[in-house]
Amino acid sequence: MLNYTPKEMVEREALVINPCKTCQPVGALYAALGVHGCLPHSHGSQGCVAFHRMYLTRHFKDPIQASSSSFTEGASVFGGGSNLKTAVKNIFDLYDPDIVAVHTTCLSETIGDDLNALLIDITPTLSEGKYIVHANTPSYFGSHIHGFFNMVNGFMKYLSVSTGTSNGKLALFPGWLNPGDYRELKRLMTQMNVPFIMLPDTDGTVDTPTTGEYTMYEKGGTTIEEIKSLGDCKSSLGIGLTISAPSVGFLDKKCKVKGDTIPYPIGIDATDAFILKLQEFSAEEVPASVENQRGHLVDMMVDTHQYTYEKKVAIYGDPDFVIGMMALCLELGMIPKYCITGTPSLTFEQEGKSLLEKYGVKEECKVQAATQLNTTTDLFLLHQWIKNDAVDLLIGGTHGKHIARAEDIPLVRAGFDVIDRYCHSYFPVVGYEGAMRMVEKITNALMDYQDSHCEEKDVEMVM
Amino acid sequence: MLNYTPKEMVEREALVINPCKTCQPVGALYAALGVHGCLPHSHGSQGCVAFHRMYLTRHFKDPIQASSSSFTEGASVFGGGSNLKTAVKNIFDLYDPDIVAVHTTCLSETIGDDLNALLIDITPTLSEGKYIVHANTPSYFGSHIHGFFNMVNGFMKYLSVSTGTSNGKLALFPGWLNPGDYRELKRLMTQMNVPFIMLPDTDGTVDTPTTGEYTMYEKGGTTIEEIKSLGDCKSSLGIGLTISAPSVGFLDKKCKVKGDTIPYPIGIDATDAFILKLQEFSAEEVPASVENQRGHLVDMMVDTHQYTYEKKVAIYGDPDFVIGMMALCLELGMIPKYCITGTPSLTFEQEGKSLLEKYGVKEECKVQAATQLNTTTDLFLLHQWIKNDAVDLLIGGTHGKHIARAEDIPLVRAGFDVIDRYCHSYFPVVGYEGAMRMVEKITNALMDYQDSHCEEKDVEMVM
Amino acid sequence: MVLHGNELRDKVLEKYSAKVYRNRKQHVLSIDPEASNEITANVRTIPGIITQRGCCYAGCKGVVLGPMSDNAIIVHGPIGCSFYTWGTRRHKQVETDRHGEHADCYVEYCFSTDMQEPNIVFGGEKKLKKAIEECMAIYKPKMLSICSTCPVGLIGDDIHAIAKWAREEYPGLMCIAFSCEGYKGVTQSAGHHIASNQIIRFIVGTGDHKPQKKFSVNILGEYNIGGDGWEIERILNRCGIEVVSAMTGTSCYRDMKNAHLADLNLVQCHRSINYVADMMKDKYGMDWIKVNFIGVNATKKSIRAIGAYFNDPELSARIEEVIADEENTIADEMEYYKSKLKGKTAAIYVGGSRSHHYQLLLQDLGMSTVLAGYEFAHRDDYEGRRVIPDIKVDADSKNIENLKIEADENLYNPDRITPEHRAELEANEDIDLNDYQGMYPDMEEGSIIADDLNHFETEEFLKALKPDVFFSGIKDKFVVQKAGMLSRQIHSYDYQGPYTCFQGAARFGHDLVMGLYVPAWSFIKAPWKNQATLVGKLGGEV
Amino acid sequence: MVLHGNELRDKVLEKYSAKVYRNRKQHVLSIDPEASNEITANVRTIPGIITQRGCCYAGCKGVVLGPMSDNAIIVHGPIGCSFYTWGTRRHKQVETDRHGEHADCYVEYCFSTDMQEPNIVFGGEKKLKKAIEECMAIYKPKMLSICSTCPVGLIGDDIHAIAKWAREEYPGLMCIAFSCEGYKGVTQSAGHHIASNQIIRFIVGTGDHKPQKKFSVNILGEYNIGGDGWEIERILNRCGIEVVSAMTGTSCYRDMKNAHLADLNLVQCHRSINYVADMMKDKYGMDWIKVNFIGVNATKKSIRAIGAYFNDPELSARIEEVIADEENTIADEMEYYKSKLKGKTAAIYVGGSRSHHYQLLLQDLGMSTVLAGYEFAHRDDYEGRRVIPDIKVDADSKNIENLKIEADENLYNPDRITPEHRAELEANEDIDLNDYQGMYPDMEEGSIIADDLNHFETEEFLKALKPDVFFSGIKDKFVVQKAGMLSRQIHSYDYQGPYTCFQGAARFGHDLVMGLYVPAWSFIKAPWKNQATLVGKLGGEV
Repeated sequence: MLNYTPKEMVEREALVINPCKTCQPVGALYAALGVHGCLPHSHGSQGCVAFHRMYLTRHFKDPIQASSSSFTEGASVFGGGSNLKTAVKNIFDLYDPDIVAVHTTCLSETIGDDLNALLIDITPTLSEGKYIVHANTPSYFGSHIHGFFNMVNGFMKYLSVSTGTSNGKLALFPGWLNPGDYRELKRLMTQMNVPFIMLPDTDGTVDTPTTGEYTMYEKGGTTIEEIKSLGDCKSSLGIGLTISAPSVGFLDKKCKVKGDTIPYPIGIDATDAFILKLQEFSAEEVPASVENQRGHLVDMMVDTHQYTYEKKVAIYGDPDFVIGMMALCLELGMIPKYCITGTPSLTFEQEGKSLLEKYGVKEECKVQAATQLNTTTDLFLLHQWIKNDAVDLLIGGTHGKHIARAEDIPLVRAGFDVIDRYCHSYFPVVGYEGAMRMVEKITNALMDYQDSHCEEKDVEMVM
Repeated sequence: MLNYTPKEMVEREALVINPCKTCQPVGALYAALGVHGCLPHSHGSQGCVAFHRMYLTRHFKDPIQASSSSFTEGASVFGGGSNLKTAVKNIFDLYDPDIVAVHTTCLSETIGDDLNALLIDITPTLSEGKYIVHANTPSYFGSHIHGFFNMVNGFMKYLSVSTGTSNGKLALFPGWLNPGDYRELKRLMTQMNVPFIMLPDTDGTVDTPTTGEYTMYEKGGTTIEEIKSLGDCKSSLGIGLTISAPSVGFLDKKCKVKGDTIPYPIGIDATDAFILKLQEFSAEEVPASVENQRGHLVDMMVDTHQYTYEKKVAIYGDPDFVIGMMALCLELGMIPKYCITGTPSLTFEQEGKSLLEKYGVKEECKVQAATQLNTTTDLFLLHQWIKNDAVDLLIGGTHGKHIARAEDIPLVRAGFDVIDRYCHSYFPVVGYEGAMRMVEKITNALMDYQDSHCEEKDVEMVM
Repeated sequence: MVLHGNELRDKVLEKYSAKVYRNRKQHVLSIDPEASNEITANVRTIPGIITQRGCCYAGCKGVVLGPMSDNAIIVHGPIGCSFYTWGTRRHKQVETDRHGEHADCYVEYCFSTDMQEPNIVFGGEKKLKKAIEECMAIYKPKMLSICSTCPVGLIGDDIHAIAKWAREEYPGLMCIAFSCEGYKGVTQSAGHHIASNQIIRFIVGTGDHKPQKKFSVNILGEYNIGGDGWEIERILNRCGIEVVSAMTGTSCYRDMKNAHLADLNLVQCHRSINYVADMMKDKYGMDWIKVNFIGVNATKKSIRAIGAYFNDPELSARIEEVIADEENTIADEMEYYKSKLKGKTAAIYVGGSRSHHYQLLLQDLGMSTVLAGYEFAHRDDYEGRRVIPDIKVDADSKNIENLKIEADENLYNPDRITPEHRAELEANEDIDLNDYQGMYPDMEEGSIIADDLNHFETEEFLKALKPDVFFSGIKDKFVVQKAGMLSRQIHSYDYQGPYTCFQGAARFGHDLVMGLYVPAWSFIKAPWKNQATLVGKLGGEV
Repeated sequence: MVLHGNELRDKVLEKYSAKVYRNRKQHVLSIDPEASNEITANVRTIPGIITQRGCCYAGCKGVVLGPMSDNAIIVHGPIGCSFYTWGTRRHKQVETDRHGEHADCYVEYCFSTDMQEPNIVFGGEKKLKKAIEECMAIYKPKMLSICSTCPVGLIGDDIHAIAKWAREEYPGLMCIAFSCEGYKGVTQSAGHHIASNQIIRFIVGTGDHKPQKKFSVNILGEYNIGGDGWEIERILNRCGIEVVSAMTGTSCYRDMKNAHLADLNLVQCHRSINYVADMMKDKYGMDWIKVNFIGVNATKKSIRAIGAYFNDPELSARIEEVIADEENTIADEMEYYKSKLKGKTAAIYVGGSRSHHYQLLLQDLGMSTVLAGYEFAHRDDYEGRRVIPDIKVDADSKNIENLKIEADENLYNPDRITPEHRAELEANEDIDLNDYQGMYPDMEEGSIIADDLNHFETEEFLKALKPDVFFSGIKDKFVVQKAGMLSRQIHSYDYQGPYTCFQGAARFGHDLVMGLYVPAWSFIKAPWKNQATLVGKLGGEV
C-alpha cells in the first residue's frame, strides 16, 4: 500500500501527488444542486460533467443530474456559444427546469467564451418564469471551493435584488456541507426562532427518499423566490471563512445587506458562536432543548476525554472543514498534528494557528494550505509527515484510506468526499448533534484500535 | 483470549459460563429510575445495590442513585422489616424523593419478608404527597427483564386508578431501552399527534446534561400523576413481547384499559407496525416528516444491501432487543445465524422462528432462549457455535467483546450493557432514525473489516 | 397498450423537438431481421442532452493507460481530470515479478502538474519538466506517461518534445506523451485510439522475452475490472496457455514490450482494440480471434476456439478437462441462480463490449435482454466488421490519428499456422478469425438498440419495458433505483467481481439474485400508503 | 464563611436526624494533633443511607480470589453476583509458565450455578456438584473455588462438604469453598478475611519450589489493578529480588503454594492483609514490613526498607542504582506535572489502603489532601496497629472466623535474620517491621477523615472543601463530574495505569494533568448563560 512513498522528505514544486482538492466546476455543480428546480450545466467538453456527476454520485449515492455543452474540437477552436444556445434550448424542451445554472470549465475559459454576453443573448429566449445564471469557474484557479462560492454568487448576481423592504430574515451562507448538515442548521435556526433564507440547501435534493418514484427536481433546495429575496434580508451570516466570506461580501456589495462570517459550527465552541449569532439576530432566549443538547455534548466530552487527550490526529480536506475538525479535536484535548488543505486559502493557516495558540498546544503542529505558487500540499506530503512522526488518527475523506491502511491508523471518514461508505450524508457533523456524533465516532475509532491492537492481557472489559 | 473454550460442543445443565442475563433487582432499579423524583431502594444486603449502581453507571456513565436496607447477618435471620422502616425514614429525611420504589433481592425473598405487609405499615408514616411502592424481584427467577416489568407493574399496582373518565391518552410501555430510544419514541408519538403516558422514561434521568450543577432528581421521568392517570388511558400499547406484555395485561386487569403488544420498533417493519398502531390511535395521516425519514431508511437499505446480504450475524442480549435486531438484520438480507438470550422467554423462540420463515431463510439458524430448567444459554455456548461455524458480525453488548477478539469478528455494540464505549445511550436504535443509525454501524463494521482484512490488491477506493 | 419495437422507439422519441428527433432516431432502432438495421454511432452528442458519455482523456488515461501497473502517469493540466481518474475504474493491479524483473504498481498514486493560471497564460512546459524531474527523483519509474487535458492542446505545450527530452535525460526511461485532450473525438473511443497508437509505436516489439510455454497469447481489450483478467489468466494457465501480455488490464510496460512474441491475440473488447489487433497482424503477422469470457457458454466457445487455432490434440484434451471441471464446480450454484432468474429481463447500457457480452451470460441464467446500447461504440460494434468500409468518418473523428503500419522487417512472422489450417479456421463458423460480427446477431427481434442512450431515453424506455434490472454505470444507477428498479453497475461491477469465465458467471448470478431478492425492495411503499386501510380505520374510529 | 475542621464536620452532619447524627459523628473527624482522634470503623451502615460499600462476597470473590489466574471460581447462587464480578476489577492477569508448570488464566470466564427457584426451595447442592463436574470436564483447572451468595447460607447448602467431595473425586484438584454470603460482616472486609483464611488453610505451605534468587519476597495486599503489581515486580526484579507470590494480584494457585518459602512478606494493603502477614509470621516465622509503592518517595522508602531488611551491601548498592535510574527517567515529566499540579487539593475515598497511599503520591506532585476516608477499613487502618487490642468486636463481625494459627512443625523458621539485625530494624524509624502506623500520621491538621463516606456527605464536603479532584469509584464519579469537578476512579484507575513505583507515578501525574486541564471543563457553562450579554444585546436590539 503506497509502497513507493519514501520517508525521506522530498522537495516538490510542480508535481502534485494524491491531491487534496479538485477543480472549480464540480463545486459550482454542487452549489447549483442546492437550488430548487435547477439543472446545473457545464460549459465544456462532456467528459467534465461525466466526472463531476460520478464524483458527487459516489459521495451521495443519489442521482446527480447535470448537462453539458458537449464541446468537440470544432467548438474548442471556434468558441462554444452555439453549443450553449443549442444546449439551453434542448434543456428547457426536454428537462423543463425552472433555472439553468451554467458554469465554465478550463476549456471554455481558455478559449475565452464570454458567458456574460452569451447569457444576454440567451435570456430573452427563455419562457416566462424560467431563468439562466452563470459563474466563471476556471479549473486552473483555486479549487472546488472557489467553484462553489462563485456559483452561489452567480445566483445572487442574476437574481438577488434589494426592493427596499426588509423581509426580516437572516441570509445564511452555509458553505459546502452534507444534506444532514443543512437539515441540522435549519433545525437550529428554527429552534432559535430565526427566520432565514439559506443558499444553497441540498437537503431534499441529493438525499432523496426511495419511494418508487423518481423525479428530476425533488422537493428540496433554495427557491428562486428566496434567492431573489436575499437582497431584502436584514443581515447575512456566512459560515466558513474561506467558502462563505465571498458571498457575504457579494451580497453586501450588491444589495447592501451587511453580514459576518464565522467558522463552520463544528465542535462546541464554533456551535456556541453560531447560536450566539442567531441569538443576536432573534434577541430571544436560547431554548431549553438547545441547551439540553449542548449539555449532553459537554457530558460526552468530559466522560470520554481520556481516550482523546493528547491523541495526535491528522486532518485533511476542505479548509473550513479542516478548521472545524481542528477546533473539535482541540476541544477534546487532541493534538491536531497535521492539518492540510489543497485549497488555496488566505485565512486557513492563520485560523489554524490561532486555534493552536488558544489551546496552548506545545507540540509542533503543521497547518498548511496550498498556495497559487506551490500547490503541492497534498496527501503525499501528509503521508511523508506521518511516516516521520506518526499520528493516532486520521480524519478526512476516502482518499486518505490508503495512508490509513499503509500505516495502520484508524480513519474517521468525514468531509468530502466519502466515496467508500454509505449513510454519512444523512447525518450532521455541524451543531451539537454533529459534534456528539463526531465524539462518538472519534472515541469509537480510538477505542476499537486499542481493543484490537493491545496485548491480550490489556484488553479491558470496562472502559 | 478465551483460550479454554473448546470447539467440541459440551453438554451443560448446571454451569452457566459467561451469562447473557443478570438478576431481577437491577431491572427493577432501572425501571424506577424512569419515574420522576423516585429513589429506587434495594431491600437486601448493601452489596446488591452497589453492584447494580456500578452496572448501570458503567453503561450510562451517569450518576445512578439507589439506597439499600443494608442487611446484616442479624437482619437475615430475623427479617428485614425494621431495616426497611429505618431506611424509609432516613431516605425521606435526607434525600427527599417524591417516591421510593422498593424491590426485593434473593436475600429478602429467601427469608420471606412480606413487603405488602411492611408497606401497609410504612405508608401511613409518610408525609403528604410522598409515596412508596414495591415489587417482588427474586433473583432466582427470570432475569433483569422480569425485574423491570415487575417494577413497572409495582408502580401501577400502588398508583394507577381508573376514575371512569378517559384522559384520551395512549399508555405506552416502552420496555427497557436507552434514553435516546425513549426520546425517539416520544418524538414519533408527538409527530403522529398521539397523546401518551409512557412508563418508564429515563430520558433526562440517566443522561443528564453536564452543566456544573448536580441534582438528585433531574427533570426527566414519568410523573406520579401520569402513573396514576394510566388507569384512565384510552388504550395501551406495549412494545417488546417479553418485557411489556405483562404490563399491558396488568393495566387491563387492574383498570380495564385494553391494549396490545408489538415487538420493539427496531428495523423498518417493526417501526411501520408501531406507526400503524399510532395511526390507528390518532386516526390521522402519517406526516411527511415521518414518511421522508422512512424513505431515507429505505434508500440506505437499497444502497447498502450488497455489503450486508447473506452476511451471517450472531445476536445476543435481551429477548426483545434480539428479536428487534434479528428483524433488522433480516431486512438487510443478513442471516441471523445465532440468536440467544439468557432471559427465559415464552415467546422468543417462536418470534424468532416466525421471522426466519417470513424471510425464507434456508440456512439453519439457532434461536435459543434459556429456560427455567436449563439456563445454560450463554455466551460460552454462543462462542462454541461460532467456533464450529463462524459468523461475519456480532451484535450485542460489551460482554461479547472477548469472542469478537478471539475470533476476529467485528462487534457492533448495542443493547445492554455497553460498558466499554461512550455516547451510545444518547442515540436511538428504535424508529427509522435508530434503524438508519444501525444500518450505518453495521455496514461500517463490515466494510471496515473488509478494508483491513482483504489483500492489498483488493482494497477498494470506491465502495 | 404496451408498445414494443419501433413503435415504442417512436413513442419515446416523439417527445423530442424535431431537430433532436431527427438525430436520435438514427441512434435508436428495434432489431428487424428484414431490415438493414443500420445505426448511427460514434458521432457527437447533442449539447444539452444529458449523456453518460465521457471524453477522450477518460478513454486514454482512464481506460487504456490507467491499468498499467508500472506506468507513472502524469496528467498535464488543471487538477480535476487527474483527481477523477485516481485509483482507476477498478482495473485491479498489483506489483509483480517476471523474467527476474520487478514491476512496481502505481495505481494508488495520482500525479498532476495541477496547472495554474500563469501556466495557462505563459505555457506549462517548464512545470511539466519539473514535475517529471520530481517524479523521477521519487519513483524512478521505467515508464512515464504524459497525458494532456483540454487547455494544453489549446495553449500549445509540446508534450511530445518533452517526452523526447525525458527519454534522453533519463536513459532507460520509456517516456511517452499522449495528446488526449477531452474535446477530441466524440467519446472515450478517441482516447483509446490515441493510447493504443502510442503503445504500438513505442512499446510493443521492444522486448525480447520469449514465452516459456508452448502456446501463448495476448489478451486485448481486457481491463481486469474486479479481477476479470486474473480469472481469465487462471483458466488459460490451467489449459497450459501462457498470457504474454494483456492490453491493458493485468499488464504492465515490462510485459507489453514482449506482446509481439505471443502466438495469437485474443480480442475481448471491440473497435478500439481490434484496431490494435489489426495493427499487430500487419506489423508482426499475428492472427487474432474474437473471444468472450463473459458467460459460461461464451467462455467455452472462446477456449475451444483457441484450442482449434493451436490445433494440438493434447491442448484440446486439456481444455475439455478444464471446462468439465470448472463447469462442475459451479453447476449447483448456476442451477439455483437460474431457478431464481429464469424469465427475467434486462436492459444493458455500457461503454463498449459488455453490452453485448453480458447478454450471453444473462442467457446462461435464463434471462433475456430487451434493450442494449453502447456508450462509445462504432457502427461495426453493432453491425459487424463487414460495414467498416462503409463507415463515413466525420470531422470530429478524422483528426484522430490512424497509424500507417508496415510489416516489421525483423519481427514479421505470418507463418504461425499453416495456410491449410488457416483455411480450415476461416471456414469454421464457431471461430471468428480476425473478425467480429457485432452485437446484432445475438439479439432477438424487436429488442431495442440505443446508441448513446441518454437520461431521458433511459427513463422512458425503462418505464415502458419494465426490465427487472438495468445494467449501467453509477451516473444512472440511482435514478433507476429511486424508481424501484435494480440497477447494477457493469462499469465497475458495484465493487464486486470478477465475473469472467465459470466462477465469475456464478458470482454474477449470485450478485444478481442478491440485488433482485434483497428484502429492501419490499419496503419501498409505506404500509399506510394503502389508503384503504386508513380510510377504513377512519371510518371505524371517527 | 469558609468552615473547616470540626466546624465543617458539624455543619455537614447537622442536617442529619439526631439518630443518624449520633452515628455518623463517630465516623467523621478532623485531624487534631491534640486529640485522640479515635474513629469508629468497620460497623454497619445505617439502612437507607446511600453508602458506596459493597458486601462480603465482593471482598472474597471480587477482590481476593478474582485475581488468581488459575483459579476457576464457581459462584453458587442466583446469576447476578457472578455476573457483576465478571472480568474482575481490572486485576490484570495472563497465563504464565513457571517451574515448568503452566498456569491457565480464567479471568475472562464467569461461572455460576445460576440457582433457580427450585434450587432455593429444595436445595442447590446437586446443581453445584453437577456444575463442578461440567467445569472439570471443560477446563480441568488445578484450583476450583466455590463462593456462596446470600441465599446459600440461608438454605444451608453445605459447600464445604461438596468441596471435600470434589477434592476426593478429582485427585490433584484443590477445591476450596468460601462461605462469603453478602450479608456477612458489614463490608467487603469480611470477605477478605474469609478468603484469606482459606488461602492460609489450604494453599500456602503446600508447595516446595524454593525461590531461585538470593532474596525473595511475597507481596501481600497488591491486586495488580491496571498492572500495578507487574510494575512492582519489574522494579524488584531489577534490584535482584524475586517475588515468590503476590496475594493476590499477579499471582496464581501454582505460586501461592510456595509463598511460605519466601524470605519476607511485603504488605502493601491494610487490615485484611496484614492479618495474613501475621498468620504467616506465626506459622512460618516470616517477618513482614509495611511497604507502599504508590508515590516516588514512598517507593524509594519501601525498597530501601527491603534492602535494610536483607542487609546486603551489594543489594543495597543495586537498589540505589535502580532508584537513581528510574528517578532519572521520569524526572522531566514529574517536574512538568508538578508545575501543573502544585498547590492543588484532593479528596480521596476508596476501599482500603489507597486513601492513604495516594496522599503520598499527591505530595510528590505538590498537592495536598483535604479529605480522606476508607470504605471498609478497621480502626487500625486509620490509627495504627497499636489500637488493635482496644477494638471492640461487635455482633456483625464476631462471626467472621479468626483462624487459630500455630507454628508449622516442619516449616516454621524464625531465623531468617539474626536477632541483632531484627533489633536494629525495630529501632529504625524508616522501617515498619511487622507494624503499620495508620493513615493519621501522614495527614495535616484540620483535614477531614470520613469513614464510610456516603453520598450526602460527599456532596456536602466537596461543596465546602472544593478540592480540585475527588478520587473515588464509579458510583460517585459522575455525581461529582456533573457538578463540574474532576473525579478519577482510584478503584479501577479509570481503565489506565499502572500507577505504582516511578513510571507509574509519572503516569498518574499525566492522567491527573489530563483530567484537570482537558478543555471540556471550560465549556460547562453555555456562553449565553452570561445573562449580561443577552440583556445588553436585547437592550440594543429591541
